[in-house]
Amino acid sequence: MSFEAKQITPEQLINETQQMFNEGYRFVTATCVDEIEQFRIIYSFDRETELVNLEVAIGKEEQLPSVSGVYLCAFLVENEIKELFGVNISDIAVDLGGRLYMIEGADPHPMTRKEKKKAAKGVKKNG
Amino acid sequence: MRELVIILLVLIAAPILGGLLSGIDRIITARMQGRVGPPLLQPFYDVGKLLGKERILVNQRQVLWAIGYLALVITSLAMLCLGSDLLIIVFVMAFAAICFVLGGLSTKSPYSHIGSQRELLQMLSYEPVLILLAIGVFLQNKSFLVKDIFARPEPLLFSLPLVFVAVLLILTIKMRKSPFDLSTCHHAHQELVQGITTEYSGPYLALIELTHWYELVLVLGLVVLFWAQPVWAGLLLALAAFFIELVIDNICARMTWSWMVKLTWTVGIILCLVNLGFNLI
Amino acid sequence: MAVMLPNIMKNLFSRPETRLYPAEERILYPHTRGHIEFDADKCNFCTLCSKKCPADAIKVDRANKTWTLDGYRCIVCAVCVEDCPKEAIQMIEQWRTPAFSKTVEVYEGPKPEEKQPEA
Amino acid sequence: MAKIVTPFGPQHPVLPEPLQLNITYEDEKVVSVAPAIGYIHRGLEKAGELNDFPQNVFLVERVCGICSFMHGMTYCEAIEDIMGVEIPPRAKYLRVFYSELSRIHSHLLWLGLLADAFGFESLFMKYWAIRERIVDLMEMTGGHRIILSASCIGGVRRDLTDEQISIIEKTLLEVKNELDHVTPVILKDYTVKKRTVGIGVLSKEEALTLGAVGPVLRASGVAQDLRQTGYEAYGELGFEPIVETDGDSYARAVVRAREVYQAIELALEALHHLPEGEAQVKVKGNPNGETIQRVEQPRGEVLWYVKGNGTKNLVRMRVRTPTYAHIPALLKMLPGCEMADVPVVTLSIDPCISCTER
Repeated sequence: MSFEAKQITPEQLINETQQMFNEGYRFVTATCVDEIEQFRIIYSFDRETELVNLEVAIGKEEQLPSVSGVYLCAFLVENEIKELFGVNISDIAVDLGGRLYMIEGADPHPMTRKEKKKAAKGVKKNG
Repeated sequence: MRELVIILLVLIAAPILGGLLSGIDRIITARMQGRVGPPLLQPFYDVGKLLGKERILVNQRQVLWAIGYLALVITSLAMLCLGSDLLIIVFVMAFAAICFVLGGLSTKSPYSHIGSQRELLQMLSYEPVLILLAIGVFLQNKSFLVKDIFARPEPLLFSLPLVFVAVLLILTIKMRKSPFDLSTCHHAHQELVQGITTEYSGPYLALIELTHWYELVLVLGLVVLFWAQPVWAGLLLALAAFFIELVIDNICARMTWSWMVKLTWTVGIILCLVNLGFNLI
Repeated sequence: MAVMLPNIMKNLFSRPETRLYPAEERILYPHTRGHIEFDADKCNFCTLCSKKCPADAIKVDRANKTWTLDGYRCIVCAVCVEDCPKEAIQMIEQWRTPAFSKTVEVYEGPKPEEKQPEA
Repeated sequence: MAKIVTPFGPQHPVLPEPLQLNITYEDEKVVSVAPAIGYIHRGLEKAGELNDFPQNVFLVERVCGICSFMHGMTYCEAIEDIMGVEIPPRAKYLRVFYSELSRIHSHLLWLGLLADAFGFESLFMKYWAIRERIVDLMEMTGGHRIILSASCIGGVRRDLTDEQISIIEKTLLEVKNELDHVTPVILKDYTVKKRTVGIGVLSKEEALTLGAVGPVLRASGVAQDLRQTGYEAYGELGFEPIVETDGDSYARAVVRAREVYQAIELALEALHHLPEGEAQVKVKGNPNGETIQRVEQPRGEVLWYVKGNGTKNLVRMRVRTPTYAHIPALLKMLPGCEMADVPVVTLSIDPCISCTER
């Protein structure tokens, strides 16, 4: 029903990712979920169609190291997470400075969820 | 007086013929691709529409070069029809192409610049063959004059068959067909947008289009020389060459300029030289 | 190079694959999702279609008995057709024709008996 | 010669996709590439949190036009996974059939576009003419040429009649027959090979570390296809991933050209083994939980993450599309190419920017 993810701390992230790299895993993606009080980021890796996940939970203001030093291709998704959620990811290999999707003057971090009530009640798309 | 009539005829009939050929080209190409294709007169509608568009120029020199290109192509075509020196015709053609290139280079667009450079490389590829053609004609007739080719009873094709093959090769370049549609072409050009003509628009693009029609008649005119007597056989030969070009266009991918230079400088020139060598022996 | 030659020669001497559209139209398949048509007489204004519509194209006013379709929002998914309990909405295979301006189709249901509670 | 910077895209004749590559050329050699995306970011992931979860099926089908059905299907699979719904076997086979139909259509479209990238107009037209028959099949079965909307939570909305099945089988065999005349052009033609062989080489190691997926990965010699995991009915159908080892544009074209045949075989096989019974089960309740679902799309692996909290709205919906994974590989392949090779290399990853930006 659900999927399995190994819970790790932000400090362990780089080491764990490096281990994945050494074992020949392919970086699939990182998924950020806004849990109101904290962010959960799920890193997915693949080896011969077997999916392995690492999960990091961090506070909204905490800093998260970038895995793009290990897997260069992670830079795109890390930029996206930084831009749309406002997760404080440091040292991304290619930092696009919040200009991947957004233009100057746009609302910052549109993917964050403001309060639980609004999301649960269901707001119809406007117009 | 006769010359004047011929020049007037060239001025009026050549673009009509060129436009019609271009229309036929589009219909046959469409059929080869399994499409219905545009009406026969579509090239004329296109040019008519372009003429009605707003005049936008990147700079004044651009139109000057476009007019120069047109004038020189007409000149070389008129010279061909008047039966003058083949070598001079080839050089005037080269001048015309240079005008076209300078027109492309006069703008600041990178597409236009790269297109112009490729056009220069194309000239580099086809000029030797054209000059060798002129030399071949001289060796046969002991004269560069087109008039004398028409006076010759037997067709040149029999004595210059390999040169004819080389001319077919450069015809592809001159007609801007695959695999050599490098510098500009009608099919949305993938690397260069429209290449050398990127910065031309409206009436000025119509001018370029008009020049291409004259040029089409001119290069097919060169094919006619291979079977000058009777002239209808030459025209048939030109039409056959035209059809072969359409077929080649549809069975080839676009190649790179380096491949083009290699091919024309090896196969093209060797074909010509072998032919001329046999003629000399 | 010659690999393509038979193909283009075959094309040259056979009928083109394309159709001259306005002159020659293609036959539509019976299940093509073209556009939806509404029958106001059958409708009981339950608003189910409006709730299910993923594109918010249908608006139903229970009080005034009006059923409004914004055909330019409609994505022709056929959810309303499947879910309508009264089969008041039909899927027609004909495509919507192009138009010069966006219009909204408003249907009014029968209102003979005022104040009648909803079925 | 001085360096020239030209933008490749966003409105570029060869790319029907708004991807901008600012390419620096020296002579005609690519020195560096700077990509810019963001032209069609539509916020679909956020919109997925605002809609009801059944309505989202139609939203996610619009993530991408070409892989439309596969996105819808993967999303449905994810919701079914969370809610513990077992779909009927007929639905599983129908999903395989619709997936393979999408794959044929996508690969034929791509092969045509590749032909256009190296200026082979007649081949382009030929491929698209063949594709038209597949699109007609899609209209006949799903009701729409591209957006099939055939998948729904709990099964498949569009069942096939016996009459339709016989038409489909006939058409697919005809398509296969026509392809027999065209595929040799991609595989053997001198000019085509000249333009693709050795262009944009991606080694096996690079492909893995840069996160390439799908046909690009398989063209680099990695036998990986998510259909091997046996989702839907793939486990019951005989199937071997198609692998090439050269890792160049030609290998990628060959992989796709061969996959079209494989997809036709699979679609026919799925129809052949189609079980009797219902194609859809009613689903009640709201999803509560989270899941990750992966599916092999025509372009490669797609990953869907869905999280529900027991209400009809989802908490989070995320999709990682194949092109997203290919952009780093593309940036690696381009430098060192000739200018003429840029469209070919760019197309060889089958870019879909509307997928990438969602």
